[in-house]
Amino acid sequence: MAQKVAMDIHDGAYVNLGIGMPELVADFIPEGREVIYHTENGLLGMGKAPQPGCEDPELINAGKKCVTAIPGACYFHHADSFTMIRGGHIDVCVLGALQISEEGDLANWSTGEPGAVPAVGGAMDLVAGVQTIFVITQHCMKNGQAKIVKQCTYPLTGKNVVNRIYSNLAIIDVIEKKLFVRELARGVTFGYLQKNTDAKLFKNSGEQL
Amino acid sequence: MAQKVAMDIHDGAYVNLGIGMPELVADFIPEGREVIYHTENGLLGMGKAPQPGCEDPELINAGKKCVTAIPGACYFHHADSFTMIRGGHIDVCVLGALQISEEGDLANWSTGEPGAVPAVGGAMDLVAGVQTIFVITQHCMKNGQAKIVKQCTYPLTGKNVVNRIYSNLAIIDVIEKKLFVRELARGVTFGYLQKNTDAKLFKNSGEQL
Amino acid sequence: MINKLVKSAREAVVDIFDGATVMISGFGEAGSPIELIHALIDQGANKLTIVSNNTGSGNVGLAALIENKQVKKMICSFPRTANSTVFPDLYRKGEIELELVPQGTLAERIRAAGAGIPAYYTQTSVNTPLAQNKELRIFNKKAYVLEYAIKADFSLVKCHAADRYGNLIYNKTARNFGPIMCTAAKTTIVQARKILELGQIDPECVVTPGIFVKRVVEVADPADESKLVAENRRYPWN
Amino acid sequence: MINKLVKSAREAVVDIFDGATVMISGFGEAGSPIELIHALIDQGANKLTIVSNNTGSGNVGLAALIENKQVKKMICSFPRTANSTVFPDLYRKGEIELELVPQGTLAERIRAAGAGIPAYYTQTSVNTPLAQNKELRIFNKKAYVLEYAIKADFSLVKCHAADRYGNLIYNKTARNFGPIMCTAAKTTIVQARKILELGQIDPECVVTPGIFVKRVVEVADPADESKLVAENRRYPWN
Repeated sequence: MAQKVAMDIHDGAYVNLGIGMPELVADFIPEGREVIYHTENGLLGMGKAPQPGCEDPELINAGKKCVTAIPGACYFHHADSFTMIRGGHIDVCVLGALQISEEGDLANWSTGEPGAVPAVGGAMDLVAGVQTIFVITQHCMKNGQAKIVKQCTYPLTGKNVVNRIYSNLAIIDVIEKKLFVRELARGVTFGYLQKNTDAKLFKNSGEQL
Repeated sequence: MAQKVAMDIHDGAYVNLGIGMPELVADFIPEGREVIYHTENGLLGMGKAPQPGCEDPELINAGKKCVTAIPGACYFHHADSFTMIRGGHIDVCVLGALQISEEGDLANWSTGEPGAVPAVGGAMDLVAGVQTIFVITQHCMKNGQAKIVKQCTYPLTGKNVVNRIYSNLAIIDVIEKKLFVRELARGVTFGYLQKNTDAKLFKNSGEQL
Repeated sequence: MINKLVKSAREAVVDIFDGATVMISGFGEAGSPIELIHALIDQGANKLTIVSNNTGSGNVGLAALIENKQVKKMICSFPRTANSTVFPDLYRKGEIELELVPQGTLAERIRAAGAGIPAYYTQTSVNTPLAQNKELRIFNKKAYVLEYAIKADFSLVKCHAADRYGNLIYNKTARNFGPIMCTAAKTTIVQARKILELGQIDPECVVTPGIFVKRVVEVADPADESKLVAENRRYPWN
Repeated sequence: MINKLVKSAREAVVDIFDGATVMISGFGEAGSPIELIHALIDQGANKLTIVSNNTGSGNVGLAALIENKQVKKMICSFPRTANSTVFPDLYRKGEIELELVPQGTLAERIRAAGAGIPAYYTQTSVNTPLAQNKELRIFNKKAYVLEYAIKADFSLVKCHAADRYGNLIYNKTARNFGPIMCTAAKTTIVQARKILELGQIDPECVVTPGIFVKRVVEVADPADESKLVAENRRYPWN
């Protein structure tokens, strides 16, 4: 999945990668493409993980892991960092998901359980401000329940914000509040995909599955 | 007048001096006081005029004159500069005036004449944001007309913004929308002062002149 | 003469009062002014409202301040991290309040306070539970929420180096909330690894102009929070 | 590969279209991208809305652009200076529009556009003629006016040095409106005295991160506007 996302990130893109699976995308960017990574805690030009022993606790990413900075990087404060996000200057953000609705609504910050401590971080700013939102996710929950649904039941991160979903079963575009299957994973049929999806899916031809 | 203003600027103050007469204040700061000058075009820690031949057209003040920077100075962009002003971080601003009303309204940016090209610069931001506004002015216009009036007839820069007026005749405080005479210039009587002032003046005792 | 240097962290935080709103810089441990926080624990002010991106980890720094029951309310974007148990436990017991704010909105509300802007509009959080009770307004056919400035009585900030005017530079991503928090408090208190002479910081590279800073204390060798957490240390020191 | 460097000022401004909104950095001549402005004169786009603090002086740079009748409207805080006659003359004849904006409001409206903020409130201009027709609102018993973001199609900016990513540093008070204008335009075009290798600009001292910049052209020895004015030069060159 991370590799599929990486193929769709153009040369020269400014990219913010969410915590977890999205971070893997950086490892798959095709050679010859120069992509600049933004981390919302104040670094543009984030590089690879540091060599063991070279970690600097004051050089971290949004997931609070130690990182490095590439030549041509720069540091800035939080208001300037979210100027980049809110102002529409970041080209692509890759995020995880709890649920995605057929209209491109995203829920990824809270299961809304009573007793849970809510934590939102920068997710709402990212989906509101970044031009293209890619979601990378397992197609279903561990218990087999669909993540791609008619309407999100978890609290929303943003409405009509997702542009493309990369799951283990398919790549799905959200276009004008409808889900179009762009690519099926090897061995996956349209029927199987729809069976594992609560929302209506369309073929790229516009035909409903 | 500039000297009187200078005496009232405390050690450690952050000060913005308007173009013209206010600029002279810097020459009279008593020894031992360290005052930091802000110029809204992006310098905190403005120093004296440069030696002839050492002018840098990229190091200027708000009046577009060449200046210098002291050790401990810093440069910043316009939004950060007006954060200092609008955010209430500058202690004192010294400005010129066309008219001041008895309630402390200031008019200093336009005579409102038809055909005049209006220009406001940073004056409205300064009077809205700086904590203490000192006005330094001739008490009357060249034709003898009063500048300190019941109500300004020129377009306002700000309402209820002036804290103290330094004129060639007196120093006058604006307190709770009334004018209290703090100090008379040598040889000036209360009677003479009131005669040259259209607004009501009060003695510091509260007695009306 | 302007001299914002004070001798000790204790002296720097002496006037923080009960019920004050205090901003604390840092994103996780990076940029967290741990020695100033510990001085605030010793000082004892309580019923504080703390504005900080996280809630600390382990039982040191911000987590220790919370554990010491000095905090009435947290305003933050992410109140739990790998090693944070103090805030989550108190929160579940209903013993501490939480105002959850999206990270960029938190930053901009702080910046607005410093810049004399009482309120502004943003798309962030529209159509989410965090926009409940917020005023909506349409600009150019898009919906935005009104967000208000967050002002503080005090800011506690960690930086890399400072001079006696209070000019500051930071280290890498430890910069984060420091510069904007410096602008948003009546009294900004800074801990710096190094004190430099006036002019030693390049005037083109000053990040926080001294006008935003009231007091600076040198802490040459600040504690490494993650090490303390790994060693199960707690403050006051166990 | 990312390479924002272009060969000439001519190439840099080639796509500026009739009717575009163009921001031009500078406070007086300090920071004014005179070579880019001259390239825009050669290019010929007209009916432009120009956002700039002043209106230029003499008959070069911004004043020459106005004199060449390419500007429909100026948005600025101070449209006249010691040596400006071009704008005042056209304005008195009713041949050019003016939106007069207080300087700090101009800066903040530009910054707001770059930061995705459609509107914000400020005390500046309340109770003055410049608040006429502006929406008023009371916060905490004080009156504020609503101010809207100013976006641009293009920004023309002068800086001191740049690298191929578009990271910029400036020189002294020539910084002024440059950094915020870089953030507020769809296409930001920069002239730099020097082009540096990646990494030669200290990452702690970058003023404009490259993300805000589209094109950079080297102008090693930019013209000194006040000298040109003193010599009565005009552009196109007399």
